[in-house]
Amino acid sequence: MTVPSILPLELRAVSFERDRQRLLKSVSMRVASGPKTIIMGPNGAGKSLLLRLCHGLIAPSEGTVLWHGAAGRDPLRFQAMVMQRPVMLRRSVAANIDFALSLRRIPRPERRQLIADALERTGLGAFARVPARVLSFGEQQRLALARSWALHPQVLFLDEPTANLDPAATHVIEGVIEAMAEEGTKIIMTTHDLGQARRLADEVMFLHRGRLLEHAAAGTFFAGPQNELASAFLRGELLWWERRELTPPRA
Amino acid sequence: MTVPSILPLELRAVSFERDRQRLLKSVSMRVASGPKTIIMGPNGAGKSLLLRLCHGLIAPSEGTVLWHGAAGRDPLRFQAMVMQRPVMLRRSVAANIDFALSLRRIPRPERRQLIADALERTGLGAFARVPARVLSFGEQQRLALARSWALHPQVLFLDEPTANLDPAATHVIEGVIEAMAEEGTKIIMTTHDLGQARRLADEVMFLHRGRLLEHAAAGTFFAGPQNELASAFLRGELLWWERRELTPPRA
Amino acid sequence: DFITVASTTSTQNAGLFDHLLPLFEAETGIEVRVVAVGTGQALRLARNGDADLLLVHDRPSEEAFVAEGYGSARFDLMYNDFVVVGPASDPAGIAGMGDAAAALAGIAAVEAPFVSRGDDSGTHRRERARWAAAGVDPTGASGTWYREAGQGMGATLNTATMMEAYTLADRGTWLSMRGRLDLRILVEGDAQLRNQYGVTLVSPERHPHVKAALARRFAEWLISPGGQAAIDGFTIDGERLFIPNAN
Amino acid sequence: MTDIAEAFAAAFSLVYHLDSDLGEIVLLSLQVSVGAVAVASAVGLPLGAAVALFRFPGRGAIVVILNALMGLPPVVVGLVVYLVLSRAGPLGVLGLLFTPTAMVIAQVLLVTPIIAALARQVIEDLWVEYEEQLRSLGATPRRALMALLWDGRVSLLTAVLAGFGRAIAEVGAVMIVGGNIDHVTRVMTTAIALEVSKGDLALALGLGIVLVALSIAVSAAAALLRGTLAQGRPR
Amino acid sequence: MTDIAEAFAAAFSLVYHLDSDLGEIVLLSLQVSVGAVAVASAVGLPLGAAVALFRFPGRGAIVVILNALMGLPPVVVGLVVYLVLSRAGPLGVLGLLFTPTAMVIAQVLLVTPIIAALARQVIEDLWVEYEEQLRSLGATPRRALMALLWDGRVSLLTAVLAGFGRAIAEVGAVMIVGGNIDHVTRVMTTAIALEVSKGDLALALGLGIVLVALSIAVSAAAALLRGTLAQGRPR
Ligand SMILES: Nc1ncnc2c1ncn2[C@@H]1O[C@H](COP(=O)(O)OP(=O)(O)OP(=O)(O)O)[C@@H](O)[C@H]1O
Ligand SMILES: Nc1ncnc2c1ncn2[C@@H]1O[C@H](COP(=O)(O)OP(=O)(O)OP(=O)(O)O)[C@@H](O)[C@H]1O
Ligand SMILES: [Mg+2]
Ligand SMILES: [Mg+2]
Repeated sequence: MTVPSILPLELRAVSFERDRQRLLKSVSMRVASGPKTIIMGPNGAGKSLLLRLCHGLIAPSEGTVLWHGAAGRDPLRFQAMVMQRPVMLRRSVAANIDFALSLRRIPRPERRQLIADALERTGLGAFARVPARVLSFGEQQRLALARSWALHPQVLFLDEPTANLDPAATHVIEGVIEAMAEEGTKIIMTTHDLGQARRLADEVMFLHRGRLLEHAAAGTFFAGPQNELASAFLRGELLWWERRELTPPRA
Repeated sequence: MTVPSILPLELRAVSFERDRQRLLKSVSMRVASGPKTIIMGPNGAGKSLLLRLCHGLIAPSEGTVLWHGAAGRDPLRFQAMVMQRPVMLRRSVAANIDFALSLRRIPRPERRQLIADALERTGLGAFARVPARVLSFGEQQRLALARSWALHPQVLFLDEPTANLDPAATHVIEGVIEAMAEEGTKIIMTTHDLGQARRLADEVMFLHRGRLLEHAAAGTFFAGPQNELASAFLRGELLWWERRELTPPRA
Repeated sequence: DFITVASTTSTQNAGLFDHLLPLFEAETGIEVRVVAVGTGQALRLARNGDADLLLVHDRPSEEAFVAEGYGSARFDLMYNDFVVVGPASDPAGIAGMGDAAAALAGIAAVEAPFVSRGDDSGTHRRERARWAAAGVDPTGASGTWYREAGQGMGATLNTATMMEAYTLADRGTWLSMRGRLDLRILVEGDAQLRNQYGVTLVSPERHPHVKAALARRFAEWLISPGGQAAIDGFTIDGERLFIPNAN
Repeated sequence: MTDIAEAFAAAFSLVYHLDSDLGEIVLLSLQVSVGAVAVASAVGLPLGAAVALFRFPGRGAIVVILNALMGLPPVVVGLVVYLVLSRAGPLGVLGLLFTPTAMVIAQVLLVTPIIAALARQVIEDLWVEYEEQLRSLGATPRRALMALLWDGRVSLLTAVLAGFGRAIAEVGAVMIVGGNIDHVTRVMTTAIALEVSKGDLALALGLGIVLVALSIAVSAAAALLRGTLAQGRPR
Repeated sequence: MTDIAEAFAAAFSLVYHLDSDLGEIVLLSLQVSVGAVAVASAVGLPLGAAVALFRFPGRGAIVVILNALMGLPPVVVGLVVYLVLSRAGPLGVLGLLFTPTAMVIAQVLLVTPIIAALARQVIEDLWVEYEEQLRSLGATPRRALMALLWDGRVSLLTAVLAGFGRAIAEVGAVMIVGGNIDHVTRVMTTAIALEVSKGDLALALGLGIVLVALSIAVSAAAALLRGTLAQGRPR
């Protein structure tokens, strides 16, 4: 890669508030190029908020988000994100990717090939002319990944990108993610699929109620997290239930 | 249950077309009370379409959907559905459930207790006053289940209800589903989580490219499906990829 | 080539221009564009230099217009008269009276409904003058029996029909509308009700762009024997609307 | 441009000396327009929502006509109401002509299609998202309609404001059916038209400035209401 | 009600005998209103979208004012344009007064706020859904704006139709700046007003019926366009 990387990314004591509620609480972290970072945590922990904050879609209420390698460039231009609920423009599948590419000023002739490649990689080749909004949700999620893939970003944020995918598609998309990582794209991803986390993670961040409780190498983390809540999470225990006794896990 | 059941449900050679494409192709099936029915199949197979068709949200282009026990009653009144992307009304979490209950003419005093119970069961007790649309997607999915649970339907359709849930929540929600089934609610559900299918299914339907290829008892199906594509699916093979050779599964 | 004439609505509504303009245009090839508005607005247009010629019926303000240097000349053109019209029931009993002021006083005495133009038009000014002559100030009763419509003559006549009220109308509009009105003429022939129309040339000294020469040709045509004959020949249902009186 | 300076001076002095005449006219303007918009909303919002929701033969034609009726000419509406309310007309016995009630009736006819057509679009957009969920919950058409009107309340407010804008600015219809009678049916717009025909442009413009200020006040009140309504919507 | 029967007879005979006068008036009405709406859309749609997209101090006030300007009184707009275009005014030398161009200018001023205010609401609703996705893709404000205008095209068409409705039905402004000059600036609405002031209500109503028919034709054309535009939207 000839373009210098915008990484490392650093968050310094970042908090995020809405309606007088602290949804992210003084999160500090640093991620560098290379290892695939997986963010885990229960529903409502703040994973999506954290990704959106890193990606620059929302601004922290306190603290700072730093891209150390940006060197005056707009860091957003070197990132892409697959949202938990991707938004499809009211256009065809191909036009959705074309729009994204045109925003990065990729010349029209080049785009055609990129679009075809991206659709092929995600198994959507047959859908190029279909309006994106009639796709099944699994297909939409794959289209969102195809759109991000075509941009060849330095950093790719993925918010539960395989939540609606069938097992085989999940497998292939994991392959695409691995391949992108090998080509130098930094992966920062959330997932609820523990198996997937084990397969993909090089390092893990564990989030709970807006706090970053652990940030460790994958091996260390899965072997046995330092944090008690994290290990409870790995054991499949309920961390967010209000009154545990009312809803016991089945015997 | 004093009210007679609307089941069994029968589909006779049902097809569904859009834009001159046959998306469901002559599906015939019969499901009775009791066993939990799990529908499986790759992305874009038509699972969501099939559920919406059974539930009466879309009308078949050909064939008929019959509720044999309906006996002149409106079958929709005895069903509920958790959609793949649940729609949250622009109101508070509690008001979302309250609205659903009011539609079933449940008197206001009874509703309060039902709402509290439903929120408790799905771990949303603390969110009653929060606008439903700011919930995390996992929380929204749980709210949709809570809303359906509060209606105590005879038949409950679930479209990948745990796709966005953390492992522990998935576990609890599976418990809620089991409990409902035990109380007499017929469960018809799609999932991409093979483990979940094995845990919950009493009978399995396998859908591929709009065709119902297999409908069997869970034991039989997981032991080894009759249909070749179904067994390929269980082995995690790609069924929908266009040109297999371009995207080989990772070694 | 064209000129713009600012005129009152009464002349246009009566259809006078539809009768005159084709004749003039055939003779001279000059197109005449008529902007028909209230008298006050017509004067205002001319004052701003937005019209080349003024054709209205309020002599004092026309003369003031010339005196202030906005107009270069004014000519008498034609006249008709105002009439007091009202419902057949005639609650004030004014039918056949020859003195408009006395008739108004009679109306005020029984507080019979009266609709006024209320728009400061030539007609309205004449009405006010007759009230003054009658020694009555009806504006104190505005909103009760005295109703200021603030509209054109046609609308005011319609309003009077609906309210079974009296009003002062110019004969041209009355003639062109009477078939649709449930009113009749009760007072006419008062010398004080004469309604004189004049043409005024807008001065090119104030507004150099004004098409003074063309406008003068139209004015001269209007007051020429040919133009006067054309005005004389304009009738509705056989009745003459305007009596030419250029000198 | 001295006229425009004069106009602002006139507007200022009108408001400063706030005479009871101006107050009366302003009040009547508000009464008539707010009344008409209230009635038009009560009819137009459910009507627009119903057209958005229901599929029936001829629906396309109804949408076309609703959209076209946004361009109903005030003078024509005024005339029709005039003919109906006139002595010779079918409702002449009610004696409503040249009363504020007649003005409200005319404006209701003008404004209802605007509110209905805009509401149809808003509700139709929302219905794309809500349809299956509401049907799944077993909402009757009536309940679905109410839920959509409530959930679309913020956008619908803009539709209502568009209707109010038409009503408060409109002169053709109220002139014909109201008659612009001083102290009885004179409103801001008919007063402005009168001053124009008198040639008193500065006073006309001054009244116009007061009228625009009035519209801004109403719109600001709606913004406050919007703030309250928006509770329960994200962001 | 004989008047109304007469009116339909008049409308029918007007159309049946379609004389060149009526044709001329209809054509000019369309030219002026379509021209004005075209300009107003070119300005109002991006303007509304920009207000929807950008957060800046005073934005709330701009929204309030845009909504209020939907109620801009035509007579006042006509006056202001008159004062500017009058020989005594700053642009008097252009000699535009009492021309169709002047009418278009006045209508643009009237219609632009309507289209902008309605477009703001449409785009704002869409922006809630699109904002993060478009920003994530790195859309510049200009590109985001264009994408929103394109994706909101079906709803925006209704906003444009609302503007057209105002333009085609409007009489106050075009009367003042056009002067209702026969064969030059006479349009449907001013012709109707003239017949009303002459007291020929049946002919006025007949013209009104023709005008409404014209609006329906335009609205139907828009519906066809909508059908084409809707391609690529779900359903
Ligand atoms: N705009 C907002 N206003 C108020 N609360 C919010 C807002 N956005 C998010 N929240 C709350 O913040 C919490 C974290 O949300 P977030 O979407 O980041 O969760 P998550 O970790 O991604 O959960 P999931 O696994 O369900 O996707 C949730 O409880 C949610 O209700
Ligand atoms: N309105 C429509 N018009 C055209 N095609 C449609 C429409 N709705 C659905 N489809 C197509 O029908 C197919 C089946 O869709 P469906 O949503 O039922 O898939 P699914 O089995 O639920 O997939 P997933 O696992 O991704 O949720 C998809 O390929 C989709 O593109
Ligand atoms: Mg999330
Ligand atoms: Mg699906």
